[in-house]
Amino acid sequence: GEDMDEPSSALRAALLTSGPVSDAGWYAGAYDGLLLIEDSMDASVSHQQTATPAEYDEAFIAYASAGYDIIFAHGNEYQDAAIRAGEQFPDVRIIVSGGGRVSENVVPLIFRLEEGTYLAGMAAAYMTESRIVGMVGGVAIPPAEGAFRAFEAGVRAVDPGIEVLEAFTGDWDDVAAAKEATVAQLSRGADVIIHNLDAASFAVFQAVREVVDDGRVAYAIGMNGDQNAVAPDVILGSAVIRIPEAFLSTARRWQAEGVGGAPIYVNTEQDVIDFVFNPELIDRVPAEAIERVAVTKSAIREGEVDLPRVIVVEGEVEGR
Amino acid sequence: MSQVELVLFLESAVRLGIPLALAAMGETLTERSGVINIGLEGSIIAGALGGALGALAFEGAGLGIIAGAMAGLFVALIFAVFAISLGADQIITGTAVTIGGLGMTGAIYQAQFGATGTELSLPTLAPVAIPGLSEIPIVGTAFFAQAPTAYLAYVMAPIAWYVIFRTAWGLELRATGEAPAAAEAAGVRVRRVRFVATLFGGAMAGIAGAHLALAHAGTFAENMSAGKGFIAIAVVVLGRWNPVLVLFAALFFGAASALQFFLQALGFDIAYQIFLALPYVLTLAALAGWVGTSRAPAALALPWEPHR
Amino acid sequence: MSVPLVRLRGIERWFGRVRALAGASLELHAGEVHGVIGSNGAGKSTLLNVLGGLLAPDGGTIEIAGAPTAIGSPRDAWSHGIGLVHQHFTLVPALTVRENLALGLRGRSFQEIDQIVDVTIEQTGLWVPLDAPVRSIGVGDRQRTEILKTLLRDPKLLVLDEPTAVLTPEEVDGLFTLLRTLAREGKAVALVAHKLDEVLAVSDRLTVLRTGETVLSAQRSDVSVRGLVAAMVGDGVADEIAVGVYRKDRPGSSGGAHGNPKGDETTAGVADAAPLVGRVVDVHDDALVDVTLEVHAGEVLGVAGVEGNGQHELALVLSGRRAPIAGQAHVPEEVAFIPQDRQREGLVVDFDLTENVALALSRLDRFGTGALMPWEDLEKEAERIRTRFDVAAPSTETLAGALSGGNQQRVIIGRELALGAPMLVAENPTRGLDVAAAAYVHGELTRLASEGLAIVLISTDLDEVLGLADRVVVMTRGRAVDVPESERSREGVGALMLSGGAEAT
Amino acid sequence: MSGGIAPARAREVALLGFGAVALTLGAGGLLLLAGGYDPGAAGAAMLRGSVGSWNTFVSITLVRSVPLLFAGLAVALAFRAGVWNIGAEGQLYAGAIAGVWVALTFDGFPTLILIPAMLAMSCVAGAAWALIPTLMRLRLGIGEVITTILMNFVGIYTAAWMVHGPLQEERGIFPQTDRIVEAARLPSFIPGTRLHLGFALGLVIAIGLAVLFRRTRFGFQIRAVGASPEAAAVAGRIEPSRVIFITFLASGAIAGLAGAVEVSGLTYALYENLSEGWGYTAIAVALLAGLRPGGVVVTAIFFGSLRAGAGAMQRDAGIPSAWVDVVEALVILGVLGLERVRAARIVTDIREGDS
Ligand SMILES: Nc1ncnc2c1ncn2[C@@H]1O[C@H](COP(=O)(O)OP(=O)(O)OP(=O)(O)O)[C@@H](O)[C@H]1O
Ligand SMILES: Nc1ncnc2c1ncn2[C@@H]1O[C@H](COP(=O)(O)OP(=O)(O)OP(=O)(O)O)[C@@H](O)[C@H]1O
Ligand SMILES: [Mg+2]
Ligand SMILES: [Mg+2]
Repeated sequence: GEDMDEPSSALRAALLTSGPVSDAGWYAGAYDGLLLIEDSMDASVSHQQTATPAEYDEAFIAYASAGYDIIFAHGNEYQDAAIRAGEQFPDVRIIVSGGGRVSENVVPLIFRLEEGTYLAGMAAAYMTESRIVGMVGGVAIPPAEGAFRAFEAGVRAVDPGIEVLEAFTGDWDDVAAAKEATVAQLSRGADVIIHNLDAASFAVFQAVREVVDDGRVAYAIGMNGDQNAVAPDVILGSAVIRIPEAFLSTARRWQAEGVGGAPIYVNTEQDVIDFVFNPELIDRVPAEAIERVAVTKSAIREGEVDLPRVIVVEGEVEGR
Repeated sequence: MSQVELVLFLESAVRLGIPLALAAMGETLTERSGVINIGLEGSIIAGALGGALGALAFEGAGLGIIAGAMAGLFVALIFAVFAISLGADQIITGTAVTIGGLGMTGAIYQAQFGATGTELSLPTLAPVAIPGLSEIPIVGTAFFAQAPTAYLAYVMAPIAWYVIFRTAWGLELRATGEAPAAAEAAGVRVRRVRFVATLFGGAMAGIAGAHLALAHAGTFAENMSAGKGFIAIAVVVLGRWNPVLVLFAALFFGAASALQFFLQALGFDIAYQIFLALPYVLTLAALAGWVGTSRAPAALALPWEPHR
Repeated sequence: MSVPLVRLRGIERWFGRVRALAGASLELHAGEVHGVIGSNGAGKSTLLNVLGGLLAPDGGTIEIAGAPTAIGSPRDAWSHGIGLVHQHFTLVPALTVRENLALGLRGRSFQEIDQIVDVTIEQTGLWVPLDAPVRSIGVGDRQRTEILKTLLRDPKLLVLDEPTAVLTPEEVDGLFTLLRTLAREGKAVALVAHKLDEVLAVSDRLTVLRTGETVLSAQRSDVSVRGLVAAMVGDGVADEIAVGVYRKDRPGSSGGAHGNPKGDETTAGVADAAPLVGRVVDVHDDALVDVTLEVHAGEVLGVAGVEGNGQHELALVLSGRRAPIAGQAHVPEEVAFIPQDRQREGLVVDFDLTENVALALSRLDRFGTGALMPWEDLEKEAERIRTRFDVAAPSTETLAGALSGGNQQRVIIGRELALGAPMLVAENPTRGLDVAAAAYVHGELTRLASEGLAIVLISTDLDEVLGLADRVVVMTRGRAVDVPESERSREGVGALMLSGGAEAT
Repeated sequence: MSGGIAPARAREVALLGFGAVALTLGAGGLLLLAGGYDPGAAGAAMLRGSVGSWNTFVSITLVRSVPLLFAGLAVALAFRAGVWNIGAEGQLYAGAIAGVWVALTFDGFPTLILIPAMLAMSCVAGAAWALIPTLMRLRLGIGEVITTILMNFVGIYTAAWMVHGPLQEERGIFPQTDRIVEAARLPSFIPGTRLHLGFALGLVIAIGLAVLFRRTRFGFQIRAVGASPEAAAVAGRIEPSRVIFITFLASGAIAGLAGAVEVSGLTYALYENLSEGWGYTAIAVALLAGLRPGGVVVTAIFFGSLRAGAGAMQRDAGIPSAWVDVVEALVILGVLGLERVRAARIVTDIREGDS
């Protein structure tokens, strides 16, 4: 946003995150989305990392009064401040990732991540030998809860007898905590672990790698981005959100037809959400599993699978 | 808890305790000289990044640890220049150094690995089992099949104890922390002693950070120190400014933290935030039951100006 | 005469707006004991601290063995063989005596140090509890530790700032013998003390400081007491009053075996008839064993004893500052108290004079009972005390910590007397006071007693106790032993102090 | 901070101080240049975003300073009594929880009852949070530094638990409470700006504390106990434990207010990350102010403007958050350097003005 006097025809987009964008995950995806908008739409962009609710209003007001057209607020924590700012600045459009409140110019952008983790759960169920799988999260926010519930449901869809462990470390970045939580689950017998972490996710892979090196069979499942290449020796597959694409399409839609008044859902249908097996390990996966995951994916696309959904948006019945 | 679980729990406790022990051990010497380095967190995160970059550059975790120590020392040097040479308030200086340390490591990391970061895979410092000792039932692997940095902590504890309580320099150190005016009158170079103790503390914190990156997580992430500097300062108090007790206090805190993950893995259906608070509550309880408390060095946090 | 070992000339030193030294000079020769005297605040400690490298002078020159030298730090002073024993202790309370002794003896093993310590103690007779933490030992032991610590480094010049204030007469004798021996061995010794008889007894040469200037420097044989006092007080003419005060009220110096300044009219019988003001019965405490005492209006109860025999605990109980563990203490609601450790218990060194006066006086009804502090009144009161007690401080806004030792004591005494309490407990009230001030305090105590105040005078200075007290008790190992009239002499009390109170009731 | 430098050293300190300021400024500029950013633009954005206009100053900087003001006063009060309360962070969260609980539970009451009740309850909660360290110090002789740090973590996790559990918003989805009713929201202080009455309340407390320290008996007792508990007890016949008890709890209460005021004046709901370590920053705020209430107002606004300027540096100069933290740290160090220069100057001035 250096050029304040730019002609108003060009799109001006801003991004708010409450964590560092160097996490190679959730926030990094949003930042990549912003840069993608800058490149593809010749937009001028700006980013601010906020730390506390006190800063939310301030950032919205600052961007709105500086003439930004669209503000991506990447987390449900922004929802209340977004509504307040929306009332004060009717011309701005605020997109709240995972937000729960809608108004004419405040639009929740709902990532149906559970569609990906459901598939991941199925894959995990096929791979587990101990019939115990684990989930390690940072903070129990709705997307994390939703992702984990769907993972559980995916596991149970294959084998209702499989035990699913869950742990939260309370911190997205605390690698030591993430590692120990994973180690604790592995030592309880879990042999497939999915995470919902940011920067600390690598510690999960590291912990799995260490037991694999010790001769056990165990897998990790990547999340948010396609993490398959990060630890190709232990990652079974990744539940992917293609955040940049979602941001770009949202911005395009704003330019073409405008957004507002209703939440935007992104899911497997637009290929924003996906589950991808790690090509390095795919020969270990039974054909039946690959087949079943593929079939279920299309069924989900068609809306034929009854997924446990966290109803995020106020007043929403069952949207997609 | 079954025996296997107990072993796993102890292993986890030691792993979580070691970085705290390393940082707290250094801080013990620093505080013994009358300096409280709240900037420890900054040294830890610098040590983590320094360790990561060093390990990548020299293609070895061992040299990474040394690089981490250097990075931690450098951060402590900035603290020392302000808090000791300039006589600025130690708490404010420490606060600034922590903010700056966290920021600078983030900035360097982004400059090195791109704004959106990478999942860094680092050369790791593999555990080394000590023949004989590691075969002791139950505690053997927990204590004696750890990364070399753990053995550094074990060895440092008695050495630091010896230095503090049995050497001439240790005597000067304690005198400096208790009564700098008296120490100066006896010919001790108070500010020099404080400088050395603070830099040592920074180097140890740097090793703690490098241990986190290289021996524990195998990666670097922004803010991965996650408040361990503050906990290390609490561990120093719990260990009564005695390096040997500090080692045990760190292991105790490690055990309390390990418990939280263990209980979660055992599937207790309690809000996880309660587990997260557990180590702190247990430490409070331990303190309350820890009869006959000891005092902090009398001149702790007081800037020293020679009387001239 | 030979080149002096150390020569200080024209030394200046400012503290903020206070000019502590205004061109002071001092010459110290090997083989001599040199007495440095002067009123409280004259600049003695400042001058010696310049010599010891603790303070940088703002002007003047220092020559060592004829060569101009800068002394930049205590280490520097040491490298020139200058060893300083401070007026205020520079020991580390948390360390043991042994550790304090070892501090600064660098480059030697602890075994070696232990050996040197043992030998030096043997030679000097400075016995100290080596393994006790300094925090737990009495001031006498601390003083001995300080001296020992300095001697261990074998200085060429030994400088002692008021070392005798906290020692018993016997210990003072011992110390002086030691100083003479050291001088005979060729060392130079400089000594500050307020008791002229002590200084005169040991010194070969004397220097008098007044308001930061050297006003007199002469051989012992060339000066008279009168001349010295005149130089200290500074009334161009020989100051009859000062000398008179010194002679008349200096307790013990009148020579009487039990000198009683109030003469025959005060007898034990009269004191018994006077109203009872304070009473402790069968008191037990940390350092007190079954103590029973009565204090009557108008009497001075003297408590003698070697430091650390329970006097301080008794003082706390008698002054109502502490409830005993067992037994009863009946003391007035308000008791004036001049505590032992003025920098810790008597004053807040970071407070100014007004605030230090307020510390005690603000609880008096005459300063109101509301929630607000009557600062104007307190300020006036502080000013009154400052003038009345001749406190050398530029104003009532001076921080107590910036006062010389003697002046700190004046502030406390002034404040406590202003309390108007029916009883006063004083621990070593004249310790560190100059001759005139000590005489003034003695006069005040006598006057107050005659006005009906009940006074408990706890002192390690036997002369002071014998000179002022109507009745005397001796504290030994926590017990209080009454001294019968017949035993009231240095010898008698001394014997009781040593007997350990075996026959105490 | 320590005022006790001797004249001879004053010049050395002054020089070192100027060196430190020059070094931090230079280092900041060079680092930004090396990172590929424009130091000029960064500085300009920082100033514009904090004091660029009256509205910026009031609506952003002053608003940001409010929690620091309360927490800073809480710390200053405790430190004056020699109580090392490092626990403002936990007490703040306790106050926020209590305040929001009152607002959610008694949502039918009118403003004049509801807001005072919220604030009172947050005081009680803050004090209660300080009670454990207080008792541990007075009864067990355990230093409060470690206990208050530990209580901070417990407070933070308790707040996290509250917004995931007992106080979670009605739908039970988001980690936050429901929004508090209008009646529970602090009205605006300066109309047309975002500044709420919390700031005024903070000023009132600052004035109250200044009067307490300067004018009142109890304030004097606090200072005496803080300066020398022994002298306070023996010469002043003050019971240090009583003074410490009251002061520690009062400090907790003021820190508790910081939390409730933030919720009632600004966020209108409780969130997990309500505070970014304000309780710790408050220590720097209080110390830099020399523990003077009036000074705390100034330093709280200074730290508020730093944070406000930091936001603008990100938005307007495109400088990433991590870099902004570096600049912030350098500014604090620079101010420390200046402060030392000032302290040294006072020493030399006194001498040269009079000789
Ligand atoms: N640190 C200081 N700050 C301010 N003023 C001081 C300081 N030290 C000494 N002074 C002042 O300098 C003057 C000389 O003090 P000094 O201690 O040298 O006196 P002294 O002769 O040793 O007195 P005493 O017999 O009472 O010990 C006094 O007026 C004292 O108030
Ligand atoms: N009349 C007085 N006499 C002596 N001391 C006083 C008097 N009035 C005030 N003081 C002292 O002045 C000092 C000022 O108190 P304090 O430092 O609390 O001021 P403050 O209100 O914080 O100042 P500011 O408002 O400038 O920040 C205290 O040491 C107080 O005891
Ligand atoms: Mg003196
Ligand atoms: Mg004196």
